[in-house]
Amino acid sequence: MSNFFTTYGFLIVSMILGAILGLSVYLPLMSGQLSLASPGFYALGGYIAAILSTQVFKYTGDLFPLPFLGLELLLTTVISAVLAILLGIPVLRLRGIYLAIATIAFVEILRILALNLDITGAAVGIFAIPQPFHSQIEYLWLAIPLLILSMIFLYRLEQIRVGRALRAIREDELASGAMGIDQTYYKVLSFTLGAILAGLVGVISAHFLNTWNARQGTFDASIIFLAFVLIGGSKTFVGPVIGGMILTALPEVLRAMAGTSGLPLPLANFLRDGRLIIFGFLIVIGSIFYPQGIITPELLKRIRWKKSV
Amino acid sequence: MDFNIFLQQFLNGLSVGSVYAIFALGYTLVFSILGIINFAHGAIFTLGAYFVYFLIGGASGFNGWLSNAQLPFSFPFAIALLLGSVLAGLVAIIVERLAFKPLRERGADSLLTLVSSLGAAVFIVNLIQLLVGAEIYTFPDNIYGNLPVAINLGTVEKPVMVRTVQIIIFLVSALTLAVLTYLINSTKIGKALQAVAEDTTTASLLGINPEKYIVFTFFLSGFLGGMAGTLVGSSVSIAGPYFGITFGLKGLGVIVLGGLGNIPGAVIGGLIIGLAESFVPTDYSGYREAISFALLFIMLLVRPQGLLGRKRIQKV
Amino acid sequence: MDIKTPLLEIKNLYVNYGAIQALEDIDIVVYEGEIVTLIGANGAGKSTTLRAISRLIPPRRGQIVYQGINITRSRPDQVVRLGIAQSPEGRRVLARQTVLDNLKLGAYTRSDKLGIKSDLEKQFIIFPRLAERRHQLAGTLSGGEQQMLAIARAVMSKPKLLLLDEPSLGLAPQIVREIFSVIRQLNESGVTILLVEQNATLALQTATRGYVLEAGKLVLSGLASELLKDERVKQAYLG
Amino acid sequence: MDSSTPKELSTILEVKNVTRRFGGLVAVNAVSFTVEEQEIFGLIGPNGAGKTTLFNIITGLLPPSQGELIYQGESITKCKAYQIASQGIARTFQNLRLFGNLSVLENVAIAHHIHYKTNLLKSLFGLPPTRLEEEETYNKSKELLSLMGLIDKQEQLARNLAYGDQRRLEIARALALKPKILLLDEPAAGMNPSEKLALSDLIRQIRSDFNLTVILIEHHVPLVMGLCDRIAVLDFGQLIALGQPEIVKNDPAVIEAYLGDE
Amino acid sequence: SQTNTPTTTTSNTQNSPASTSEAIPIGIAVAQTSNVSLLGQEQVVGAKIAEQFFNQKGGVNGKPIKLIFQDTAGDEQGTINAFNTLITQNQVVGIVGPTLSQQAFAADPIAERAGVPVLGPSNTAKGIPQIGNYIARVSAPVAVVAPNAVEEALKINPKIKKVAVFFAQNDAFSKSETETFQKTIKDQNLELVTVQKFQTTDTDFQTQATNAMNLAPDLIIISGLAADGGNLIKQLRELGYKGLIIGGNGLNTSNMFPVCQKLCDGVLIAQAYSPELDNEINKAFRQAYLAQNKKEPPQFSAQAFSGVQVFVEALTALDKKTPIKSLSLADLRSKLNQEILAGTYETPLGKIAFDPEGEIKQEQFFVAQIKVEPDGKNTKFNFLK
Ligand SMILES: Nc1ncnc2c1ncn2[C@@H]1O[C@H](COP(=O)(O)OP(=O)(O)OP(=O)(O)O)[C@@H](O)[C@H]1O
Ligand SMILES: Nc1ncnc2c1ncn2[C@@H]1O[C@H](COP(=O)(O)OP(=O)(O)OP(=O)(O)O)[C@@H](O)[C@H]1O
Ligand SMILES: [Mg+2]
Ligand SMILES: [Mg+2]
Repeated sequence: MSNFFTTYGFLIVSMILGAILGLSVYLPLMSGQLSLASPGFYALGGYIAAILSTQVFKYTGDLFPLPFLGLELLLTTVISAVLAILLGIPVLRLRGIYLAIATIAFVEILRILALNLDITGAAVGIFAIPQPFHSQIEYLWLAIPLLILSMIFLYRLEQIRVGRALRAIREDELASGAMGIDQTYYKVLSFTLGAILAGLVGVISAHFLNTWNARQGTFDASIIFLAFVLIGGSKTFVGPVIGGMILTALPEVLRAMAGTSGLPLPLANFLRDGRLIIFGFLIVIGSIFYPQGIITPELLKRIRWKKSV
Repeated sequence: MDFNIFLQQFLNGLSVGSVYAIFALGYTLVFSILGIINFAHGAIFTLGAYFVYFLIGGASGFNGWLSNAQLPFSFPFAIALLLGSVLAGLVAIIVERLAFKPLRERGADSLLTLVSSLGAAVFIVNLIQLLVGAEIYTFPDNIYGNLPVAINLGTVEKPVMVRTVQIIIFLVSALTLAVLTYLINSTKIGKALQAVAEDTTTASLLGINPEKYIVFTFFLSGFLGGMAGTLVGSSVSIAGPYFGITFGLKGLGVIVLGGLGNIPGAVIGGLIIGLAESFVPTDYSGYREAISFALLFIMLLVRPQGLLGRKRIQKV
Repeated sequence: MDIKTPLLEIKNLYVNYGAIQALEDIDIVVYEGEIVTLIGANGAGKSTTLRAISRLIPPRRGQIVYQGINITRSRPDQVVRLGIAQSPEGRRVLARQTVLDNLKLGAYTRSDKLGIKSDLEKQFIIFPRLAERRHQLAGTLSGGEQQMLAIARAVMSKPKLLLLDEPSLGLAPQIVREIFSVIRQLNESGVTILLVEQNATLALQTATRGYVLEAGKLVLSGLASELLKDERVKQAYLG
Repeated sequence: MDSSTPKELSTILEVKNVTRRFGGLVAVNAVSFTVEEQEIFGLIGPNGAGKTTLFNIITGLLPPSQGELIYQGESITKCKAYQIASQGIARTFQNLRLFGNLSVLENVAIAHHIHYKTNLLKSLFGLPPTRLEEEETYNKSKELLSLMGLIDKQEQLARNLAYGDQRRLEIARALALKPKILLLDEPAAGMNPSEKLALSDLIRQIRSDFNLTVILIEHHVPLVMGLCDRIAVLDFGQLIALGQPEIVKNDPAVIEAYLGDE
Repeated sequence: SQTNTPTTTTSNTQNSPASTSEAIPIGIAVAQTSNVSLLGQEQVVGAKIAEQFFNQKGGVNGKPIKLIFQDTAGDEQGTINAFNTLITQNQVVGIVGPTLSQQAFAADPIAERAGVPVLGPSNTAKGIPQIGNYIARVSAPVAVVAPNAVEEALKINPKIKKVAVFFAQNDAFSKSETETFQKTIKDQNLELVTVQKFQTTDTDFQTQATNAMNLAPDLIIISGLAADGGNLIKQLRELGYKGLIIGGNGLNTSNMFPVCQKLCDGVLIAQAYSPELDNEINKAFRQAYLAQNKKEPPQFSAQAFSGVQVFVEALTALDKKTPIKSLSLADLRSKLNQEILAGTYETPLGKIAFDPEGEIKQEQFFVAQIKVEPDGKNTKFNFLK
């Protein structure tokens, strides 16, 4: 078992972080805003943590003190929120694919900045980021509470007035205005909450990955995060959580499958060399068979109903 | 600025821009009909270049399952270009049938096609890698016959050089633009395409078979993509399976700048970004990449419909 | 007029939306040269019937036969080519195209340039409003203007059978009268018409025969003049 | 508004010289009228006369090119749509704008939104007052659905309703805002004559039960004439007549432009 | 044909149970997919040649080695996953990898914590061996390789004054290398007229090229990778640049030849490896490579080969002192690490050893000039140094 955790500890934590990143894309999507800015805030959070922990905080001892980590999280929350509001107010007037592209542009501009600035370590990035834990699996102490808190938050959010307002905007922005809903306020709200979540995951990831550079949080990531939500299901928060976990684990599951002994040789070869071919294929298949995502509100209802019977 | 230098940079901008434009034409075409971005376009662009490479008799390298393979026959470049582009068009149709049509029929969130087309792109790119490796493939330098590699538009002392391949790319984009514009604006096919673009159900009530037009659009887009991939590949070589994917992101910028789904917009957008990049001061060359995105960002805030796009009216 | 040849026959038609049964065992015959009207309360299944004929939704059971051809499995565009046009519920004009382009697209299946041109002029004479607005984007038309466009567009395909889903919806009273006279004219010029209409009085005054739908089932049918006098119809639909 | 001060004027809405152009087209041309509290005010006119455009201006979806709107003594010309809605002006849409992928019940519940102001944090923690609020929201929504005869369909997605039912749902949703003015854009379109009669009774009932003012666009002349206290007639954007139904009905200009002679 | 496929050969060994119980597992974690795989694939080839070569020579005192490949897929997450799998599941004694420095910064600390020796085959950025005791590299840091080329250029053309520098700003390796080049230019009292940045994904360099050419440089130095570097050279030449060009270590691959073809002629390349190096092992390596791939072995293959070689020889030495069988895996790994750092190795890269931190001590560096035969077909490196 301990062997399992050392091999897959990293993956398990990655899956949880993937789930949270899924939520960070899901939040703006609740109000119909297809924002792909999450990787940008993720990168930002990572840089904040990397810079603070390698250049600002001084500490003695073997492990990076958790209070410092808390400080990084706090600071990232504030910076992400401020940036998200400043960015959100002009950008969220855009709709659909236009918004998506504007946010991609934002992410790219951040990336180029990181490549050109000294403080971000240019292409090499920042390395030797200190560790708050002895082993990777212990990062669960951070990741799980963050996931659970976000899930409770979203669970409640979907039940209440605010959630309904977000859904109304998603359905028909114009009509929602005529129903007295202040679209700008709610759109910026959901965008900001998503940005904060992404930033927080960035902080954890920077420590978790030992290093941070401009390859973290790029355009590819934007689309992968979006896939978390859409394949998982974009109508309930459970969707992105499941989607984030499955899609993060998928390439590694394929790796493990390729390693199982007793497979016929060509198949084993294909599983290994064609890992990403299969990944691509599964994404297409997943989209076809779960056009509404794997988890839908109806499915949840059915499950709940079965339980209560 | 010295006029010759200015002219040189201007021509550079046009030539870089025409590469963006030729990529973006097929990209924006699909958007104009289905209102969705086809992320697999970059992969089909790449694939077209590989097809033509093999059709003119090229051999594969050593790093793939098809190591050291070669077709038993070969075609002249012009014919290979045509055939390769047709093959790319057929692949585009397959992508449409597998990754787009089922979603359309099942009434999926249209965003999901972003994801499924990305899946198709991942699939194609990695299949290429598995088969022919990540090596760089290059077209022989005699494919354009005896044309000089570059033409001097200036004097001997003050040269203004333009690479011939780039001129070809520029001309082909201009020609493609003209043909597409005519097709869409002045023919019955174009009108029907626009009807399909707006509402497939209504189109079918008018006797239009939307599926036929969607397939046609994908074929055309794949054909143009394949051709573009070959031409660009002949200019800068096929730098591995990710070759076309790297254009995808900037291509997105290009088509939004010009106006999403707007055919001339794709060309104008490409040229503008090319020009803007070529006039970045030397000291800021590190920020060149950011230029297209900064332009795009500002454009979206000021005029979201793009330079040539028409504002979407919404009557209540 | 020979009204003995059935142009359209709907036999034993069932249509479902998921679990909801919208039509149950519907049998309708439309003879060549008739105006047949379909009336019924909200949600009775009138629009569903027209959608099924245009093949916009697949029937669960039953048959639709047009001019002796079974079109139950055809595609919508094939149905149009066979000569069935529909002016649908909700108008569905192509919002981003001009009035003129909408009308031209109505004639998509035709290739007689001259005929198209003269038909276009005819529409503009019937609906002068559309002539005025021929270069306006259809999406910016007023509700009634869109309704006129939807009807004119359906007529542009020169159909043998015209399906009209509430053509009077949202039209000013004067225009409603005009529309109904247009319907009669069209019919006289040889177009068979299947009319769904809330204004049951007017519909029954115009039609040869009528069918009454209730909750997805046919409850009554007969000559229009007789339905007009029927107590049940009077009470439920004529107000 | 301070309701304790005695109001002598019962004018609730004043449309002052409102004009709206689209390019060269003048869709609404210098229109002025006032609407009194608790009246049912009809707005009629030929197709394309500018009725819907005027509704859009009143509800803040379109800014007027010129002119002013006074609601309860204050100008709302510059207000955004959501502000106007939350001040008590609700509407239905001629080309239905329901939240199609949400259930019928949710469509109505959403409109209750503006009446509860517990903040995000409190409601997130599900404190008792919010629980109550939520319950109340759904109870009231169901009441409205029963009133409109849609209670059986509360679980269905709005877009799956038949056309006439969608119109009713539009009204229920607008009522949930507890408006002072209700703007109805062709509410009876797609209903048969007996349904129209029932609707007209319902509108009267709503007016007295909810104490509200109704402005109504409708092409069904008997309904308008029987229901409205006063009627304004638009033609080519201009106000060509205003007054009690009998007067308007017999106005030659109105007959010429709209009614035609039967 | 199938046998040429690098990936097939491993699976042969990996899946045949006969060798599994016996063979000593060594991990290879390089980028076999993603756009880094152009480099990773060369490393796979080099490592496989090593596996075959040393097993034929009797492996580790009779025991064969078995290479286990785990794809790092070009990103940090993938690399960490590959390392984790190798360390705990495949139970390797040590790892050769990863391909890029950025990924080394992510994954090496994992191996360090687990006490598994790592040899970086191509990680040239500053700070890699300093990650920890278990981390060493067989790739010389750029700072050592680069200056040689500038000296050679000055020998060819002593009149060089103005230098233009190009580098790929999104590539860690190129970024470090250009700093060394720029420092060398200063040290040699040359004038640095411009620094032009580009991205490894760029294909069109006309703007940068003409920008630089307007300043009339006598020498252009490029730090980039094969495709972009090749295109840059090609476009410089096509646009009429006549002066000398120095390519950095990233251009040290025959992968570049197809890109610039004839126009590669005359380019100087700083190298950490030369196919012409005259020692037994390199001859054997070169021969094997040529037989399989019909072209000269690139540096990345040679370095991967050397990485495996270091493991094999250190294991052999260790086994002689304490039989490997008698050691627990943890002991084996830590003893092996000491043994690696202590030894000297005669490799295709020449004689190499390590300093106590794990930095490579390489004796020979090379500068080659690319020579293209007039027919434009045959291209090779001519070694100047
Ligand atoms: N897309 C759909 N999904 C589910 N149910 C639907 C759908 N469309 C219609 N229905 C249901 O089918 C039944 C018949 O609807 P239809 O639109 O045919 O009625 P109709 O007679 O045209 O009514 P109206 O006069 O209001 O237009 C209704 O109960 C409606 O709720
Ligand atoms: N966005 C717009 N752009 C251009 N013209 C417009 C726009 N919106 C409305 N119009 C025009 O303004 C006029 C008034 O439209 P409006 O929708 O107000 O008419 P209406 O009185 O509601 O008619 P109906 O009874 O047919 O619904 C129409 O002729 C319409 O074509
Ligand atoms: Mg209907
Ligand atoms: Mg209207």
